[in-house]
Amino acid sequence: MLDLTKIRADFPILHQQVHGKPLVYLDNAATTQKPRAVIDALVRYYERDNSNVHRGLHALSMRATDAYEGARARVAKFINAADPAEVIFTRGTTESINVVAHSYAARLKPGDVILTTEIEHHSNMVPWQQAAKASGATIRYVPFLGANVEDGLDLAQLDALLTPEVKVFAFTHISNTTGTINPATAFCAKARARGIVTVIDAAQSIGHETIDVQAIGCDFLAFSGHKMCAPTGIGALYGRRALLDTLAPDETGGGMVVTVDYTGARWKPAPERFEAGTPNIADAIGLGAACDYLDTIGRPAIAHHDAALAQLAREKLSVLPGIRILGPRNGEPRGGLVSFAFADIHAHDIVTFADEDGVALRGGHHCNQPLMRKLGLTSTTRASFYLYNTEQEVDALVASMRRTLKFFGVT
Amino acid sequence: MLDLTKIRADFPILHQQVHGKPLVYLDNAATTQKPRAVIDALVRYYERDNSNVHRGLHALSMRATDAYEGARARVAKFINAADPAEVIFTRGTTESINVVAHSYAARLKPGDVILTTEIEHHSNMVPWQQAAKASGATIRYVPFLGANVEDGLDLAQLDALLTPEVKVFAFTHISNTTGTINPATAFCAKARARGIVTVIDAAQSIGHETIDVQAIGCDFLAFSGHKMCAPTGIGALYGRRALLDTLAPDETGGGMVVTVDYTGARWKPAPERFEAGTPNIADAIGLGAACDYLDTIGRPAIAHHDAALAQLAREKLSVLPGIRILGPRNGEPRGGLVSFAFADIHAHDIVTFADEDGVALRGGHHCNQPLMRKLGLTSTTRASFYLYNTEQEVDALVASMRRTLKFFGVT
Amino acid sequence: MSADLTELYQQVILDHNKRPRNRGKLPTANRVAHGDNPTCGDQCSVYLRLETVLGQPDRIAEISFDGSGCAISQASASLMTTQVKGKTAPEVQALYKSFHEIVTTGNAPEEISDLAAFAGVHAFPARIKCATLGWHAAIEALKSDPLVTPTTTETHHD
Amino acid sequence: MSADLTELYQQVILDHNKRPRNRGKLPTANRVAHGDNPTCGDQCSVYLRLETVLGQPDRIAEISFDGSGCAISQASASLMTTQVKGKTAPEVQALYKSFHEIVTTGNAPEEISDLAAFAGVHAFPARIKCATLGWHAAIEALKSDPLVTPTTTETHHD
Ligand SMILES: Cc1ncc(COP(=O)(O)O)c(C=O)c1O
Ligand SMILES: Cc1ncc(COP(=O)(O)O)c(C=O)c1O
Repeated sequence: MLDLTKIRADFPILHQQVHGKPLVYLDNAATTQKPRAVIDALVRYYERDNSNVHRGLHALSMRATDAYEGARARVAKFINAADPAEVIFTRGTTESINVVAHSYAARLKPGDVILTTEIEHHSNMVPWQQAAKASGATIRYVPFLGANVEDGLDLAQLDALLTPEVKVFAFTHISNTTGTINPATAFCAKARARGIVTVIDAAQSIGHETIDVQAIGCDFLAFSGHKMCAPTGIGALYGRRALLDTLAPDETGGGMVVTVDYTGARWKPAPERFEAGTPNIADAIGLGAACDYLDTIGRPAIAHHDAALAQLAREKLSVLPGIRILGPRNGEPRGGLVSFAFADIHAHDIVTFADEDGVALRGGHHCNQPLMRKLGLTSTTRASFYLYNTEQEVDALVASMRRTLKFFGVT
Repeated sequence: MLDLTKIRADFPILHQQVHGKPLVYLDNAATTQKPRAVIDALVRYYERDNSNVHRGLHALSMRATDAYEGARARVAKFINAADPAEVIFTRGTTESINVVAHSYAARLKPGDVILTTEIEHHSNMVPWQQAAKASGATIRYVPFLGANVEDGLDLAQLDALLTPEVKVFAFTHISNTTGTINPATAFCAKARARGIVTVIDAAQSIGHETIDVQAIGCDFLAFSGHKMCAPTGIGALYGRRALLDTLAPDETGGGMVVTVDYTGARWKPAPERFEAGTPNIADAIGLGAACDYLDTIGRPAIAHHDAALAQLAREKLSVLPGIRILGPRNGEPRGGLVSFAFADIHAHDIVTFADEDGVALRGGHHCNQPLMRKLGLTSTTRASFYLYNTEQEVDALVASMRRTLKFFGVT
Repeated sequence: MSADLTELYQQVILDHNKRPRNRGKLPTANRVAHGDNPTCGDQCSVYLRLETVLGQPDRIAEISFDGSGCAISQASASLMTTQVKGKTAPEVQALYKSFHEIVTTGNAPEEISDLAAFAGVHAFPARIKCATLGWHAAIEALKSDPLVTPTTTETHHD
Repeated sequence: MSADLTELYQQVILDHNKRPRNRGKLPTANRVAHGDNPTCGDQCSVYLRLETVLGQPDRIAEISFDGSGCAISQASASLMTTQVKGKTAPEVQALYKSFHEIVTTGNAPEEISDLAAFAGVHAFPARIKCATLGWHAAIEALKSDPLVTPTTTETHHD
């Protein structure tokens, strides 16, 4: 059980009113709020240690380097990577996936297949479409089951789709649109048995549940700090060491080269090879502080809390007239979010009315246009929960929905 | 004239001791320190407005979007871009240059020439080498004049090198290794007359002097926030609108697409086209605050101050036994830094001794290995100045050099 | 409900949202354009039959719209069709200019009282794109060749 | 001058830096390796003549180094050459292990007092790479084929 009073006190932003109502922040799948400890880590860095890293021998530079590399080790521990060098700092999930996709674009050939799924975020779909285009490879999608994705991906199809031509299998851990949880460990086992490289989009799982890359058995894992209490502008790509050192870097420049002359350059090994230029030092340190914060609270408890609130919301929303709820059924495992649509009221009107009640929701296609189209929807409303949300906030959500339905004459 | 007492009070980090001596921070070409106003902008954002941008309709999201797009407009004004859409937020100079170089890699052909110079930072050299490799184009370098680069680039050669095959001319505004100032406006005029695209590496000028992209007449300009009082992890690529909308995006994913289906996607126009995924919202806002800060102090005064300190340092250092100083001669225009080498003492020993005196310097190849090699050096020591540095700090630098020379028996 | 919200969701808007005018494909159309709002996935297609006088495009003889979106975008497209029918392209442009003024400033000139219902949008800047989606599509349709071409109305400065 | 700094720049180090032993190319070398420290541009080449006994590599008969770098790296390479001469590859490895221990912890076992001059490095973690550059090159050279191949000693965990 989480101590919500204590946790809420850690987040300065929560204690404000919006349109005269207490803020009920239920847009956590888009980005999470930041605890005091993370904000303080940034301030401390800029007030005491700020300096460029790696190439410096003076006191500040050594402190900054230690803090930056310490953050890398901290993130490695957070996901149980075997080696800190397997953690590459990026701007976030999207950049992490682009780094892998660009590298594979350079080595895939016509005839090769990139496998992904129909429920991916644009950030784990468009980069692979581009990689396919650049290399001549083909892209295939694992379809989903059930009109509202109730049954997740079609696992029978998955087996049939994992043919010898498949070189990369990229899939989301938890869908940001449906809350569907993919069995990542099982997927990776299937792929590994066939020598297929796995890339997991962990944007929606990293902040909630314990992620152990060695137990999952993935080759790459991408995530964003801003979805796990860390600052914006920082995230990571985990890659297995043996693979990382074979990949060509995406960006080049200072800091990632061993030697340069006027004709060419030689790359350092990972992680430097993938971190051209001055890195986002302060926010990497902030990400380390976020790992500390989440592990102090305890990720199993957070995962349980977030999923329980989503369950509760799903249950309470499901009785509203004309509602269509995506993803797992009442009582079935789901990520900490619930996404729904009303027949006659558009998500944007819902979100605008909810905002008037202080309730922050997201409405739209959630960067998942193809899925929306397949579901016959243009948009949904999404409520997503995090460690500081309460059952009362679920009630505020439902009450706001009722008020809006009433205004639009839906009963 | 800058009010140094007031300015120094704005920078919390300066008021500390290192090894029992007051910190004398002269590593500003690597990264600059942050004023209270910038740190506060970050804290305020995370404590009040933090939310994801663009796709949200609730109060926090609208505030975050306004602040983020406001920062873009502020940066556009800072460099006098014609349109905020010409400012793309990146991690920094290195990423900005990679974005342009990757785009041109896709359109250059064998026979085309990329022209750059012998004094570039690795970040404005290796990406172009890679673009040449990928496209089959050739890379050429404008050579420098004088054994210590005293006379800057060989302008006669430049004219000869600007042949019809040249498609891109990428050059640094101010060298981070020699302090050489390139006549950017004249270079751009020459290139424009021949229909050549210009890319300026403004990493070392952006924080010091007034940059007006329209007056300079460049097509692209790259810079880092962390070298101009802003947070780490943010920078920008300026691009002329007419060119930007013809360039292919480097990274793809959420936020930069108009429509996506399972077969492909269509891109938004600039700037979104080049900003896949959740951007570095907080640090972009921090960059806006840094623009405000620098413009409140006044860039002409800052440029004058930094160059004057570098002049003074050059003058006082030049009498030390066995010293070799790179770049412009005593009294000639130079950027706010001075880089030097002693015959018998390696830069790393110098920097380690200076650190004992509280003086933070940089020693090494300054991401400019080919230039070092051509100069017959492996490394230099660099002192670089900014608006909070004082004449007394120049004296502390010189005194520290004298102590080190004495220790090593050089007299 | 706050005054801003009541002002945004006026009766006339709710009415057009519930009972949209001129909705559906126009079989006789000789111009069409399609608009997307990528921020929210809203879509709007506008179909026109443009009269020709002496071989030159003249007035909008018939118009319809189709698509999906929020109450604001649907009502705006519906109301737009009633307002532009019978007008020439320059007249539609002029009317859009006034409409844009209304949704961005909240001030409606007296002579175009029908569109004044959208004055409440100005307090919700993120919704301006919703209110202008149908208009953008109509203007694109007027500019389009008699051949059907898809287009986007995503612009970055309104 | 602080105690740490005096400890780092000991007399023996300054002496080796000023008057390096076994410096220059070795004309009789049958093994060579080259090390870079990309962080600072330091370079060190090590040349060996490795004796062969019954067709197997045996002891280092001759050794020299060449390159440029800070006092720590130059003195360390110089001292290294004097210490490894006459030793077999496993003996050099063992000695390097002790040396690495000394520069990372500051504790020197009594029996290798000559290398103890580098104990002061441990207070300057950023300089450990300087102190080990020559050693890395020597170990690479021992592992190398009789054919000359360039290499790098940049490793990320020392
Ligand atoms: C001239 C020059 N160009 C490019 C860079 C690279 O900037 P960043 O490391 O912020 O990407 C630097 C700074 O290191 C520089 O001085
Ligand atoms: C499942 C999923 N993948 C990828 C992303 C992209 O993350 P970011 O925008 O931080 O790069 C998101 C979040 O928007 C997401 O929910």
